[in-house]
Amino acid sequence: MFLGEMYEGIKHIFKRTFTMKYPYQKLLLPKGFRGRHLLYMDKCTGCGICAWICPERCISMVPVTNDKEYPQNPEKRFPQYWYARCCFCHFCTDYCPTGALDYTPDYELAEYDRDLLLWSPERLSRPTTHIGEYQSVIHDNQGVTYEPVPKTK
Amino acid sequence: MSQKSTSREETIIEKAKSRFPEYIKETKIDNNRRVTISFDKDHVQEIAKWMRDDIGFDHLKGIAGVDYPTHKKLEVLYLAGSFSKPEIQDIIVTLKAELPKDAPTISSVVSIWESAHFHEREAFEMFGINFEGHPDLRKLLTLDNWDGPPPMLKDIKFPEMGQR
Amino acid sequence: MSQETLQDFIGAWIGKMSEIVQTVTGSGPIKYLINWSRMYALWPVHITTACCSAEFGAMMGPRLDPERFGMQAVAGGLRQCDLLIVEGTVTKKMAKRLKIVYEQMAKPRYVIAMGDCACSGGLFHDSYSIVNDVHKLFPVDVYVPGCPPRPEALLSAIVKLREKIRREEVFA
Amino acid sequence: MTANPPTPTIASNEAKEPSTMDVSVGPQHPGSGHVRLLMRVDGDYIVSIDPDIGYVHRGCEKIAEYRNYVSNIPHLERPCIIDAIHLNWAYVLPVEELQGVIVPPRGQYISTIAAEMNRIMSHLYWLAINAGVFSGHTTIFMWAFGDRDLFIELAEWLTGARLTYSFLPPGGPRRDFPSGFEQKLAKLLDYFEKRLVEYDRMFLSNPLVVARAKGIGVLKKKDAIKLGVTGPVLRGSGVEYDVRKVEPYGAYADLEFQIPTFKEGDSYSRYLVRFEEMKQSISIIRQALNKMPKGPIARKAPLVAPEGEAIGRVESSRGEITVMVIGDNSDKPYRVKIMNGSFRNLIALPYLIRNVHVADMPIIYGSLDYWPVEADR
Repeated sequence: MFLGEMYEGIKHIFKRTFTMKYPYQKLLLPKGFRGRHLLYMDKCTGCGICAWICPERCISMVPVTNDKEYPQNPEKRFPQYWYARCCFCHFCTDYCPTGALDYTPDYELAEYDRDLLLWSPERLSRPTTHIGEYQSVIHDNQGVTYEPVPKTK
Repeated sequence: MSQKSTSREETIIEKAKSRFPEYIKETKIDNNRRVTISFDKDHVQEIAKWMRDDIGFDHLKGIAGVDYPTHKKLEVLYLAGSFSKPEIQDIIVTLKAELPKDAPTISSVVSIWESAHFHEREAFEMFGINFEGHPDLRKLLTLDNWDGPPPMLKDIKFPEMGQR
Repeated sequence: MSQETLQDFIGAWIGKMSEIVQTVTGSGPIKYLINWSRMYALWPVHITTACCSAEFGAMMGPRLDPERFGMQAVAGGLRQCDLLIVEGTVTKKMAKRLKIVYEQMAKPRYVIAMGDCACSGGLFHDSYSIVNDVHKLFPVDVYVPGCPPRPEALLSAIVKLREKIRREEVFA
Repeated sequence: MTANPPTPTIASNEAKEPSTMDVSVGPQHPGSGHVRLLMRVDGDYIVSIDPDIGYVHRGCEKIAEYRNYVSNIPHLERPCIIDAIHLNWAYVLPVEELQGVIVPPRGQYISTIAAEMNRIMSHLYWLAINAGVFSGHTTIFMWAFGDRDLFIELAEWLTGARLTYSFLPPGGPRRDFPSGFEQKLAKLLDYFEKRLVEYDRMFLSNPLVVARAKGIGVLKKKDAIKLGVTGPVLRGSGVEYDVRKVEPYGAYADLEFQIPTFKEGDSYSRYLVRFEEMKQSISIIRQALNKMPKGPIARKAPLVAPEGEAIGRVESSRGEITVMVIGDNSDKPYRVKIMNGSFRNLIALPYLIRNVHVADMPIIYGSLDYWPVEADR
C-alpha cells in the first residue's frame, strides 16, 4: 500500500544531507545583501536625508566628538542607527546623495542588552567581520550540498 | 481606451440612473474599469440587490470607511465585483454613501452579499458605523476590553504618531 | 507534638536541606553538569506572535536543523518547554495570552525577543494596538534585531543564550 | 457528508445545548497559528466555529496615513511576509496610477519574474506548514522548506533580503538582474520541476493524504461565489477567475499560461490547484526569461501624489489583493484600504468547518491557506 512512498523515502537515504552545520559552515552572502550598514565618514555630509526617508525614524544625526576633521561635514553630525528598530530596508543607502552608506553581510547582531543595539557612527564605520565561504550547489540526483567557494573567483 | 469598454461602464451608469433616478447622487468613471456611484444611504439594500441581480456584481471585495472631518462627513464605500459574468469581471463598482459623523448608521447588506459579514464588522469597529440588521455585529480586531474610540477616525490622534 | 511545632520542625528541616543542596550544586562539576543539561534541551514554546514565525519555521527546517542544539520542533505542552521565542509584534490582545503562556512555563525559562517588533516595536512602534517593550511583560535574555532576522541570526542568538546558560547560577 | 449548510451560524451567540463543549483552538496551538478558533464541539463533531481574529492587528492602515509614499512600503508589505512582493505591488499600482508613472517594460518583466518566484515560495510555505505540519506529514515539511530555501537564496541575491524585499517603490524595481542570475534561476527551475514529481509521489498521491483531504470541506461553486472567497479556494470550486487574466498587470499580458480550476471544491482540489499553479509559475518564469527586453528598469517617481482615488489589484498566492489609495496632494496618502485574500477567505472558515469531525478541522483550515497576519493587517 505505501510502497511508492516508502521507496521515495528510502531513496533519500543515499542522497547527501541537506543540513548546513551552521556555526562552522556559513553561507557566502551576495554583495548586495542588506545586512548591517557601513558608514564612510569621509563621504557623509550630515544632510539627514537618511533620517528623513527611514520608515521607522530609527536614524538620528548625532555629533561626533573625535579629533579628526571632516571638511565636508563641519558640524560633524553623523547618522546613529538604533538596530532594535531598523527594518534593514536600506532606503537610506539608496537615497544617500553622496553614497556614504553601504551594505555589509553582517547579520549576527544579537545582544544581551537592548542598549547595545544603539550603533554609534564610529562603530558603524568599522568594516565587516563576517566570514562566509560556503555556497549551496545543486546536484541533479544527489540533492544539495555545501562546498567552499573556490578562492580563484 | 477602446470604444467598446467605455460603453460597458456607461451602460451600467445609464441603467442605474434610469432605475433609481432620485437616489443616485453623482456618478464618475475613473480611467479604466472603475465606476463610482454615490447614492442616498437609506436605499443601500435596494441598490445592492439590483446590482447583484440585474447587473451581476455577485460579491463584495470590501467595505472601506473614509473619514472627512473637514466636511463633517463619514463616507462608506462598497467595492463590488463579479465572478459569474466574464464580460464585466474586470470592472469594480464603488458604491459610495455619505453618513452623518455623529451617528453613522446604515442598513446592513449581509442578506444580499454574504461576503459582507466580516467587512461590516471591521468597519463597525474601525469607524463606529452601526450596520442595522447585521446578524452578529461584534468587535473583531482590537482587544476585547478596548473601550477606546474607533481608532481609524481622523480626529483620533495618537501622541506618539507625530504630526500628520 | 502539636500541629504547629511539627510544621516548624519540617520547615526548618527543609530549609537546612535546601542550603546543603545549594552549596553542593553551587560549585564545581555538578553546577557545570546541570547547566550543560539545561543548555542542550531548549524546547521552544509553539506560539507565534507575528510574521517573524516565517523565519522561525525556516530555522526549524532542514537547512539549519536546530535539533543539533537539542531544540525539538513542536514540543506541545507548556510544562516541557523552557524557551519562549517572542516572534515579532506583540499586540495588546496577544500580550494578555503571552503573559499567561509565560507564567505556565516551568522554571528555569528563557526568553528570546526575535525581530525588531519584539525588541522595540519596530516598524509599528507608533501603532495604537502594540506593546512596544516586551521586557515589561517578562525578563528577556537575548534581543535579536532584524525584520525578520535571518534563521542563522536566530541560531546565533540561541548559541549566545547557551553561553549565558553555561555561566549561570543553578538556582538563579 | 455536510448537508446543505444555511448561512454561517456563529457559535458565540447561540444557546448552548447541554451536550456541547467549547474548545478554544487558541493562539498557543501547534495547528492554528496566530488566531483563536472557538470551536463548539458535540462529541467528535464540530457544531460550529467562531474565528476570533485580531491577534496580529497592528493598524497598518492607520500608520499608512502617517508615512510618505515610499516609506510606506516596508510596513505595508509585512502583513503577508511570505508573499511580500504581491502586497507591495498591489499598493504601488494605485500610487503609480495616481502619480501617472509608467514602469518601463524591462522593469515590468523583472517584477513579474520576482512575483512568480515569490508565488512558488509562498505555495511551498503552504505545502510545508498548512498542508504538512497541520496534517502531521513532517517529511513534506522538510522537503518543501529545503527547496524553498533555494528559491530564497536567489531572491536574496536579486533583492538583498530573504523575505521582505521592499523591491518595488513607485516607479519600478530597485535593482536589475545581477550577472549570472538567469542561468542559476534556470538551473534551479529544472531541479525543482523534477522535485515536483517526487512531491507528487510522496504527498499528493499518498493514500493517507487523499483519504484525509478528498471530499472534506466541500465548497460548491454557487456558495463560493456567494461568499466572495478568492484565490485557490475559489478556483478549487470551479470558478475560473484570476486577476492576471482578468486585468493583466506587469508583463502578464504577453505571457501564455492557464488558470488551473477543479470542479469538486473539496480540500484535495485546493491542493491540486496550488500544485498546478507552481507548475504554471515555472513556465511563466521561463517564458519571461526568454522575452526579457533591454532598457531601463525604473523611472523617477515624484514624492507627491495628486488629489484622487485609485484602486489597483494583484493576484497573490492567497488570492486577489485589492488596494484603494486616496491621495490628497501631499506626500502622505489620505487613506489606504487593503482587501487581501485571507480576510476574504475568512468567511469560508465558519461556513466549511461545520458538522465535520474534529480531525478534519486542520485539513480544511490548512487547505484555505489562511495567514492570520494578512487577515488582521
